[in-house]
Amino acid sequence: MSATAPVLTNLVSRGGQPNLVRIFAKEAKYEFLKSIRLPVFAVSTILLPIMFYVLFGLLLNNKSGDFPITTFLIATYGTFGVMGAALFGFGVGMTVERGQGWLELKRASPMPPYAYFAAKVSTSMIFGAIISLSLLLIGIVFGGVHLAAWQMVKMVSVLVFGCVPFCALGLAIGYFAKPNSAPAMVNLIYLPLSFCSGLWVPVQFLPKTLQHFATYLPPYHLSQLALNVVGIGQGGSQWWHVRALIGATLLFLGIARIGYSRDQGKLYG
Amino acid sequence: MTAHSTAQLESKPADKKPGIPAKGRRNSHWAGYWHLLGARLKELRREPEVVFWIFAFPILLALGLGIAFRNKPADVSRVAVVAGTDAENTAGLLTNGFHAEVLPRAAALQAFRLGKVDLVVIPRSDGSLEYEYDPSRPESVLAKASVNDAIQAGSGRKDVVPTSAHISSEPGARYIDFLIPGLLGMNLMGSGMWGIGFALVEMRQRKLLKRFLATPMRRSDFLMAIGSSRLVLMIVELVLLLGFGALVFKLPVRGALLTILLVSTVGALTFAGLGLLSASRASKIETANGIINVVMLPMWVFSGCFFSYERFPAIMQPFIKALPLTALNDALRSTILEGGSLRAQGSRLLIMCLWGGVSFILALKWFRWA
Amino acid sequence: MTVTIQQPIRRPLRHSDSIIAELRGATKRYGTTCALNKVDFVVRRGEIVSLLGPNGAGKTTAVRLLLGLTPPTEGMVNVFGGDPRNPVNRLQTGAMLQVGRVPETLKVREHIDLFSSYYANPMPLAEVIEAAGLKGLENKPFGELSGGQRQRALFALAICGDPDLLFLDEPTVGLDVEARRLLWDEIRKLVARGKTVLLTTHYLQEADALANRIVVINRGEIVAQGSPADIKAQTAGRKIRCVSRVPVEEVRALEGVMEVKQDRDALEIHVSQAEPVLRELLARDMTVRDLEVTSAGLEEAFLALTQNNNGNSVESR
Amino acid sequence: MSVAVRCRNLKKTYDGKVEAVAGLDLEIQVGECFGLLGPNGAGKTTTIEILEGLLLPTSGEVEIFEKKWSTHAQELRELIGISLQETRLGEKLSVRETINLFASFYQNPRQPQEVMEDMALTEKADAWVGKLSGGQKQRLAVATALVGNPKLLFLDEPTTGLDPQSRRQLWDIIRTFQQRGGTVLLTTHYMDEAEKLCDRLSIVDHGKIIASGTPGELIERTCGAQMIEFATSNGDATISREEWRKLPGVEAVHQDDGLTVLNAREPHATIPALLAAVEERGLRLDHLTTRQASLEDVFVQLTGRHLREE
Repeated sequence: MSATAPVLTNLVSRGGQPNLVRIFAKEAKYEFLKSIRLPVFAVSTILLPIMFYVLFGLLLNNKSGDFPITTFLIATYGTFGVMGAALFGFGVGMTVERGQGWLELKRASPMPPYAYFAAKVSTSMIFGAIISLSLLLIGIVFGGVHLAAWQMVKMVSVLVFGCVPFCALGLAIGYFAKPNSAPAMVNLIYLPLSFCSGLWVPVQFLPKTLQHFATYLPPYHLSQLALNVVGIGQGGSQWWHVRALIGATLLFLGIARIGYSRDQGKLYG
Repeated sequence: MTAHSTAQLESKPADKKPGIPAKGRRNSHWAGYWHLLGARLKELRREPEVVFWIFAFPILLALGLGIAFRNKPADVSRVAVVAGTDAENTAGLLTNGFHAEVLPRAAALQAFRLGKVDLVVIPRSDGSLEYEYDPSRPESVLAKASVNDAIQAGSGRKDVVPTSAHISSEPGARYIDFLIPGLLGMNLMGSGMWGIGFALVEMRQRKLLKRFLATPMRRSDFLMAIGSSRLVLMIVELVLLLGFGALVFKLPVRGALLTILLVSTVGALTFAGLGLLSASRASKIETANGIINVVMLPMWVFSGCFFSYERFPAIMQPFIKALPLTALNDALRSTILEGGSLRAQGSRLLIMCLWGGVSFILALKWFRWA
Repeated sequence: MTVTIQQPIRRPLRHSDSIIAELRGATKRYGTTCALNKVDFVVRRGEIVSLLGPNGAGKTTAVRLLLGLTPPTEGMVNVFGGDPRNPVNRLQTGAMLQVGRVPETLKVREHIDLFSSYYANPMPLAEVIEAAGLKGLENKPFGELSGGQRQRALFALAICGDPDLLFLDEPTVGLDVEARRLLWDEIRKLVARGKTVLLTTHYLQEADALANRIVVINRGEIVAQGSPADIKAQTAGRKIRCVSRVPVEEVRALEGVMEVKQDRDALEIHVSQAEPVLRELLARDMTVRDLEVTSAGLEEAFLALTQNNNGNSVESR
Repeated sequence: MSVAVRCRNLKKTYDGKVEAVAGLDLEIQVGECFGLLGPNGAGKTTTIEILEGLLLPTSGEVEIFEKKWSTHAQELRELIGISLQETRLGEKLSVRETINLFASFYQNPRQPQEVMEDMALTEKADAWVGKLSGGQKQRLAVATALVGNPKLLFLDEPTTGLDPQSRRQLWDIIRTFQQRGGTVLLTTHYMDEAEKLCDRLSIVDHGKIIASGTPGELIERTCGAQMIEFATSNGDATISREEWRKLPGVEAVHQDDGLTVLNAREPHATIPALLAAVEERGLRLDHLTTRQASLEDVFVQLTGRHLREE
């Protein structure tokens, strides 16, 4: 700012700073409430993976061989659910709020911008936790899943923190999609990605080439990380999966960044 | 487009009849229908997302998967031989067309459980071999048979009937041939459900339906225009995907074009009906989105777009076969790949018509304009 | 009969010289369109400044600059001595913007609670509810509010942090007469407590009723600013309204007549000076009735200042 | 003169509970511009939608040009043009295409070109609706109402959110339509607009008409001719509303933003008395204005100053 400006810093007198922790907490709390009260969101993100698990893991499990299918599916449907929560929360939720001017109003308030994103990420994490814990519970009670306590903790943490790359992907979609086309766009990315990464049908049952293709997809790596916790992954090294996920996150953030600048240049009424 | 030019024709001053003010024009009976159809098609054409997801995306998907699966080498069966007395010997017989490794017993069984190997060969101390395989996995069954052949032949078995084999990669039997009709079916479902369900709910949310209702527009014209716009789009989808498949992947189109067109039309109308039903009451696009997902997702998974639904357990088969997308996919594969006749598709067409008809009737009953 | 002893009272400015927000030589271009061109503009403590202009004149851009939502292409933006793009410098501002859709599942009280948390010293919830006229609606989800209620809820979000500077973008659109007047009262109360308000509106009566100072923007430039009386004075002339038998053409030909409009059975005559025209009119038609002479209102002034903006005004006769 | 709109004892109850319209009578003559005013939630939009044939009344009779919706719906739709609150037309169609589309629904529409000229939309004929400004969109909404060559126009808050230029253009359009013999039913929250445009109007509150007449009549009847606004200071001793009410010629008193407002039929009698009263109490008069009462004053007086919750 130019030094000649009549700077009135003394006007900033009342009170100090708002409590950052409180802002984050409230933002997260209301973001969560907002999502959970939207039946469509809650149903499609929480119930869908659970429904799939019950269907494929419990009811239609023909118990062939001694492949630990019920344990396996906790990891893959967990990944599926976490991914859905993140993609819909960011990709659809943010697009709608952005397109209609709500995000603009928030940006005009003194809200620290990161609070908004942090709240959305933590909401995705909470949904991830709810999904993976429900799957575990159902698996243990009805599916004969036996896991050590540390394995459960580790698997849930992997899934909960694994939402980050998908939040980044959702963010990228959020800056490019229009409010009305966002749901369609998210679905068309979400569903093929889940399928090709072996979240519905175990990846080793997919055609060979698709198995190879899967290694380029982030959901594959997250599901493998979760599977490795119980020792039934495909055997790639932990680091390889983690690096792949970090790489994907950075790539999506880069795309989001381009979308953000593009968005800034647009004329508003 | 045809509708476009008709619409323009309509807007020319019509012949003057007595009693009609010279300024005004007189609209023909079908003017409303043609204009609605023209408007709908223009809106679709001007929506880049629609163009991408309906036309470009399936082609990209076909291209990606098609290239990925083209010219794939004959499957190499992965076999684990449990370490033991005869292990090295046995593995030595499995060099041609197999990937065999010698593993300790526990590791071998673990690898088998995880699907890393298709078959475990356990040499017994008495010189015989034990195969550990999973009858529910086709590649496992295949591995057992071919490993057995290789070992028997390697150990000096003489075949009573001399045979020779050659690998078939003829058009018509490859994955891409299976895939393209599946993509077409999936696309017809997706664009029907989204293109109609979503569009109607959006119009309702914008209060545009209410605005139309306050004009002398006939409701049947409106619904017919929406339906016909689907058919126009369907023809474009059909020509694009089949043309693409035929040109790039030499997809054999063995059935009569008219039969294929008829099957697609029934499919498109079925999903138009389901789309209309999904949109009959929802007033917010979020709700419509949820409903459409709930309807589409099971079919996405079960109806055999990407892989055969035969892989699902037998108890599920009746349920899967009753789904409209299964019927559409089967009918499309049968007509396109096998040249099946329209009559042969009777039961499948019946399933689709039932779904479409029932949902259309329910939709008309429940539909809310305002 | 019109007796006027004094201009309507307006609160005296307290710190008349303390500028709390300003644009200096601010230019904003979006691609090739220039939305604002070298605009200088200040808001002083305790003022209600009204930003007027036709659609697309650059009002929204000016507000977006001051809110830090977008950087200027050239020039400087200063709010409370800092760049508003830094959220810390917005701790004392509140904004009410045009929002197409709001997160519908959160309740009114929850939205207010959330926005209050952004500020260091927010107002108590009960006070916010009271001030925005939302009593009884605290537990309603946003999605179930009517248009007017939603507008009031957005106002609540703007004031809940007890900010010193308030941006109100068309705050009374869609409000009925009562709700509008209630909101005006609240705005006046805020200013009485030393707050500053920047208001944009299309409803000129609102600017006239509230503002100390009016800034008229047209095509990205400031074309006039001053008190409402100053602005009105910029368009010379008065308006005569009467029912008369004199034909419109004849009236139009009278000396000093600028424009004549037939408004149903009455004539609306814009003149530079009222007396000579009146005398002439009465001489030609003794039956003139429902006679009314007024000075040009803010609306006339505004229209004159921003003339030819749309370029396709419709002739009435 | 014949009757364009007539309704008797109109009632509409939602979900058997909320009574949006509670026995409403209207009669609009052909050629009139009729205003329906009232606070938000008073039942205006419900009434209009019933008259437009979009909603069924719970009870009561509606006749448009002496025909009923139940028997002559198609015919009546040819005769009316409407602009709803907040309709968002398809954004990817051009202005011309949108008007053409609406024209195609009617048997004898007007020439779209001519309507566009009337609405000053010719320049924007090929622009997509999504790219129009608020005023242009609103004019397009009215254009779609006019293109069917209607005899009766329903406009529900047509000028909300418009800038003054666009507002005036719309007023001119409405007047032109009226001059050609059309009938208009209008709702608005802007009282200056109602005063300017409407030949007659009704004020609705709680689903009932609480006053009707020409703007002049209503002002005269409710507020008297003049409003005297004043403010006093130095007042330990304040004067209560009741005492002001006792001044000669005062019909009503209310307070607004520190100002006291008197409705007076004879200001020449009231003002001297007012000055005397102020002097007597040792108050100082800070401000005094007299002005003609406006429709807004009428409205405030009749509908009170409380907010209602829908």
